[in-house]
Amino acid sequence: MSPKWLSKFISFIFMTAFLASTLTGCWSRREIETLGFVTALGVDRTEEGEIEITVHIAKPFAVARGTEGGVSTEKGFWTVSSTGSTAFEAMRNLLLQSPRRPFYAHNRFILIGEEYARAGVKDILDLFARNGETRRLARVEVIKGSTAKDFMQQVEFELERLPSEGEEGISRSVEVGLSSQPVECTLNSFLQWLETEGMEPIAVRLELIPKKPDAPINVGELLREQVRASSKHGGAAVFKGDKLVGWLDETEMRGVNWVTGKVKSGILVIDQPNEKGKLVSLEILRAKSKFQPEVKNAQVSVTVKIEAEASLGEIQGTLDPMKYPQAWTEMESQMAEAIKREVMAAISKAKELNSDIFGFGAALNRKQPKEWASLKDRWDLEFQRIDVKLEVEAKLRRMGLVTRSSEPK
Amino acid sequence: MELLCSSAKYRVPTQFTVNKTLDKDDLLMLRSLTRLLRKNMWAASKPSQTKKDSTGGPLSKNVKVNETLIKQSFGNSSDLVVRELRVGPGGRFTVLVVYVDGLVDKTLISENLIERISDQTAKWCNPEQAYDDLKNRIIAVSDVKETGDLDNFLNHVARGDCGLIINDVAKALVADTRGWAQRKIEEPTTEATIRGAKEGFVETLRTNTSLLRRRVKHPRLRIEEHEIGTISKTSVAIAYISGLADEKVVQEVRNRLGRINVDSIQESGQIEELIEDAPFSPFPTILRTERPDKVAGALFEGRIAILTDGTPFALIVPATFTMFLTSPEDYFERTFMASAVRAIRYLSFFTSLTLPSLYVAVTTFHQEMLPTPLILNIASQREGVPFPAVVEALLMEVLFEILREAGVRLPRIVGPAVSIIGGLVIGEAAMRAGLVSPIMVVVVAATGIASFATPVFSVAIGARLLRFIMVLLAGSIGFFGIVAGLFALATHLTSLRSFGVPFMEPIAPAVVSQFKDLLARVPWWAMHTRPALVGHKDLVRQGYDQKPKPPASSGKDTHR
Amino acid sequence: MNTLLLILAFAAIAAYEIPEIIRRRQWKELVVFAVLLIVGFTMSLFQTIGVKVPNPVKGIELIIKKAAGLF
Amino acid sequence: METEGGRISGSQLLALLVLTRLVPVTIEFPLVTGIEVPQDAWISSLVGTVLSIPPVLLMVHLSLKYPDKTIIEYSQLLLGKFFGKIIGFVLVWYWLSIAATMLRSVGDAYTTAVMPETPILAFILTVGFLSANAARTGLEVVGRLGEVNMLVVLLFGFLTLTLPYKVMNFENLLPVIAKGIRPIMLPTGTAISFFVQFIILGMVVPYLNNPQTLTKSSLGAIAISGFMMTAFTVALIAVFGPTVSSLMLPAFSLGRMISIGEFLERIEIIPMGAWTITVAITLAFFLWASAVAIAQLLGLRRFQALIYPLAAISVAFSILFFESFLDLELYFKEVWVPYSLTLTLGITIILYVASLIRGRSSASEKVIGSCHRNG
Repeated sequence: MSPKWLSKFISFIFMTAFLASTLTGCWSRREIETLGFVTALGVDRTEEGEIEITVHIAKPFAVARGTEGGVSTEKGFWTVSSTGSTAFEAMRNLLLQSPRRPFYAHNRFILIGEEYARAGVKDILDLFARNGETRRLARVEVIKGSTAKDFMQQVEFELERLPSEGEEGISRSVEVGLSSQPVECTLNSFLQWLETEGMEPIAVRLELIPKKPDAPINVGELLREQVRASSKHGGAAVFKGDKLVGWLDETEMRGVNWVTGKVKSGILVIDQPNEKGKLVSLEILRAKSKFQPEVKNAQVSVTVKIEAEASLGEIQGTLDPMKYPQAWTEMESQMAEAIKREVMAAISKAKELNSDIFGFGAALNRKQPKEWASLKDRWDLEFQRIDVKLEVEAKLRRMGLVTRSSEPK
Repeated sequence: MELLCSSAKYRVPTQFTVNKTLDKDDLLMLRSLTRLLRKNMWAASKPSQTKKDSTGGPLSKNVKVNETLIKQSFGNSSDLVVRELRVGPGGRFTVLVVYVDGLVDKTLISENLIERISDQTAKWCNPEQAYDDLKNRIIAVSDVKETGDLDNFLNHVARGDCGLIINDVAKALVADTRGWAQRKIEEPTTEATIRGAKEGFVETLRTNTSLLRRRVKHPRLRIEEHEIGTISKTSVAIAYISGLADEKVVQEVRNRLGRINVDSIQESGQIEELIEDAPFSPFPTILRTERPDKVAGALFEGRIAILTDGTPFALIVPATFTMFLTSPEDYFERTFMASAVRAIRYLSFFTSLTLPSLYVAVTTFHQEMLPTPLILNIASQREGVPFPAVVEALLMEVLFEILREAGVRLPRIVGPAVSIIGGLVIGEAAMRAGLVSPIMVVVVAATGIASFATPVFSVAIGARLLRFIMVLLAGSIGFFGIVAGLFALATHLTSLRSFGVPFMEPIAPAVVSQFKDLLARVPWWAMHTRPALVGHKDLVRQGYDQKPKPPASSGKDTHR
Repeated sequence: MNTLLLILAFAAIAAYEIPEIIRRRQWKELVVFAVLLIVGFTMSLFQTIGVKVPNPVKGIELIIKKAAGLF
Repeated sequence: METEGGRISGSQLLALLVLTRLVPVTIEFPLVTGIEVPQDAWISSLVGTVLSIPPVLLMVHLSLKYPDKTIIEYSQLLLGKFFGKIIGFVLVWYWLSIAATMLRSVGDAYTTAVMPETPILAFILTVGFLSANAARTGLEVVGRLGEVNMLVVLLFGFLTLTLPYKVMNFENLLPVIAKGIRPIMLPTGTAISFFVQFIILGMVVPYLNNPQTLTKSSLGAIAISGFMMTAFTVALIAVFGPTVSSLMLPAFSLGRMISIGEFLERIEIIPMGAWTITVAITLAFFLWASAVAIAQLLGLRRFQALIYPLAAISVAFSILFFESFLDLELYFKEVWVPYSLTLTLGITIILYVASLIRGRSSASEKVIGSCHRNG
């Protein structure tokens, strides 16, 4: 061996030994089967004032399609809670109970109990924004009338093995089909709203629907057949700063979405023009809206322009729009009225809660930063007396596959 | 200088046409002259080599002495035939016919040599005249040379020429009577294509050069033949198209071949290892192929081929990385398909290099990357597997390599059986036994198949080796390890050169004009230029504006 | 352990470069190489065994703050 | 004998300069500026890009006056042996300190976001080793690596920019310059301060295939990296709104926001990998420059031998300089801008003035110089 190769060889051996000893430490290694995949996480405060974390940990062997092909009847997840004086400590304390290290990267829901939310959520959200493992795109949802722990211990869906999947599914269809819940209500947007001037955060409202209210709750041995409760999405939790101040119901929430232009679809129910006491359902096909705040003579006014298109979805009683074209225009104006009602309901609720969830202030800031600078300190007052002008243009475009409803002979 | 080179024995024997008789002194003088003139001129002039070989000296006038010398030199080998013919008026002349049985065409010898010598020698009177007559008239073989040197004579005989010695003349004639059993020209087994020529090189150099010559019918195709190996004396030919190939690179090839000092060359692989630029690289910097069309294509780009007697594998230099992922078919298939297939090849090369390591990295470090249902699926499959993912991956990869090796080495009939048993039974059983997870089996199988999609196997072998390193890196530090490995690999590959041409040539350094033949293969009418760094001698390949168009007067006129 | 690894790493660098330099008889290079390597080694060694070394960045910071104070 | 035998093309230089510039952009730009009005960060990056053209052109002009000399050589020619060498050593220090800073940011980025349990040295050492390895093979290979990887990096950069389109809200960019020019001045300075790293092109000029491409390459690099920086800032503001100023690793966080149809999720590690490659190449470039500079300062014939010791020193520096990630960020925020700006601009201006004086005092200087160069 010539000296050239010898020196290279020796240094190669040294280098390999060095790199091998530094690199094969396997510090951050976590084998996939040693992880407990957290699919939902709830936050409450115990009576002692400690923070209580509840998690759903998926059971991979029960959820995934096994090699045998059969679907097990086992429950697909495990609900476990732990406490600590901070949220991080509580999360770490889960290690005392869970044989698998809880892994939060797949957690898509941050559920907050009503009580906790009323006291302010900023502190808990800091943890999720700071940690590299958690998702910034996790949804922030607030549970109405219950603690997150109760909710998570009871909730289950017949159609999905994991409650998180069920919630995800409902959430998506509510967003797309009903437009009655906040869109993009993630940790990221929540934090943005929190920091944006002239805008208050909202979050998805969750409610438990008990199935058998009298049945005792046996944690841990729930089988698929014994589904206790499911949940209801829709509506919104309204914050002022980081504190929960109240709730919007589904209609009010759609009112907010009308203003912010996030309505995708939904059903509007109006009176049947031809027959008293009968109703017509309209399906919203397309909606466009924009709002323009303006300051004039120390009076803030907002012009909201909404254009909506709908199709006839259902007619009660007898009505043939082919024969009574005036009914068509009447339905259009009724539709505009319905939209206006929803928007006004939302605005009056927002004013009642004194929370600018529409972002009128932020829009004013974008448009007239100077005026905003003078207004922003008393925005709470200004928001109360804000003047909203609504311009709704409603159009009925289609009537479905039949023209008139069937008439009994 | 040209004359000097050719008159010494450096040139191809078949072109050896010198009328002057050369004795040993002449040769020595020439040799030293040559050495002086062309220091790096090649091969056989190596002093040690010639000295070791010199057993004889000049041929003797005495036939008996010659016969004994020849027989001694061959150590009475049983395949050496020394036939003594007594011819001429009254059998006054003795003609020795010397050949090696099995290397010669016996019909040729008996019909064109022995028969004619026996029949037509009646008028011979003295040895000198007999010798001339023999040389000029009687021997009915196209290629006849004469030599006065015993060594030279023996070398010719050992190569299948037939030697003729006449009494009282200190010279001998060697007639080219080579002919031996050889494999038919068949479709290459290692580089099959669907479209394109179906012939491949065989083990005989002459046939191979003829295959080339048939594809490049131009006098500018140069085939220089050299002899390498002090004992094996293997013929090695350099083929290039003069005017296209860079003369400097050709000279470099000559030099490197000239530096070779080994006793035997059995396969071009040995030559490859002896002349390549980066002996310790996992990737070859010389392309080997058994397809004449591939070699011809390379010649047209200005590259140089090295053909070796005794193997169907030719070497092409300078080689670039992209050539290893190119199949001749790419140039014959329709351009879109060819480009798509090429993209698939690049993808599969990358897959075969990194897929197992990506699996390991994702499952042990970056579980957040996969969608939740998939990660739960993988987790449930890993349930109960006793090894960490990295061990699992290494285990399966090693098992797979063993299977592949077993499948290749076994007889054709048994091979598939082994693959089936190995693939199905062991894989399935290992899965059921809970040793490995099903998804690991999928990963390994996909990797294996991807590695088969490389047209040139030698580069796939490089990826095969590196895959293990990548798995280890991924297992120790995750995706960062993979990135580090890829970066080190990229550094290595970009620093490689093959005969002066950067190995990663059209990619790094980026040669924009050559992107036409990188990922996408543009239609032939758009391939105006040769690769810039290889074929810079004559860059323009073809005429411009060759895009086919329908005739100008199309439409109804043509239907008349 | 860490010190050992450190020595190993620097020994690898030395074993890799020095024979090449010596073969080329580049004595000046050898001196510079050795000086740089020793500087690197001492700095790393001080950090591994925990000797406090003045931080040049703090120096720069100080200079900049002083300079900013002048204006 | 030449210390470096390789030659690089204009496009390779462009790639190297772009990568050099992209390193701070892709990992810490809006944060390090300490901007008060986050939604205006993109303006300062745009203005910074434009404002950095004159100083860079000055560097280019200066280098082109001595197209076959490195900045180390011509500074000695212009200022005399002693002062020239001082400037040379200052530059070596500058490059090594940049190398150390980059190493540290790789380590900190990985340990913060991806693998908190792994010691930072594992990352620093690996990247240091990789780039020393590349730098040792010479400028040619570094240039080629840059060329190839620039495409990869730009591709991933572009994907990172565009894939989170779902969560982007461009209203966040408004109002423009609501609080006046003052708050965006410091960030603009930061943006310029990263461009003046281009002084490294003074090392490259003699090794260019065609020195005339220098102007084009530098301007192209400014354009590409300026565009990337601005686009990144815009995307970041659109995605994160006012919270952008609180993000530790903004571009990395952008990667975390990617979520496409239940299929691609949180692929932050891939842009992170591309960024690591960028750092490795840039680091190789700086190591190469420092090694060649030292070789030329001390009259050595081979720079290769110096690469590994210099890499070891920058690894040691990277640990020594900063105690925590906070230190690193504060360094960028408070020290880096005046430090980098005064150093590079100061050197450039001094040399340029010297060259003007020299040029006037003896018109024959150039002839003598060129003879000397050829010798």
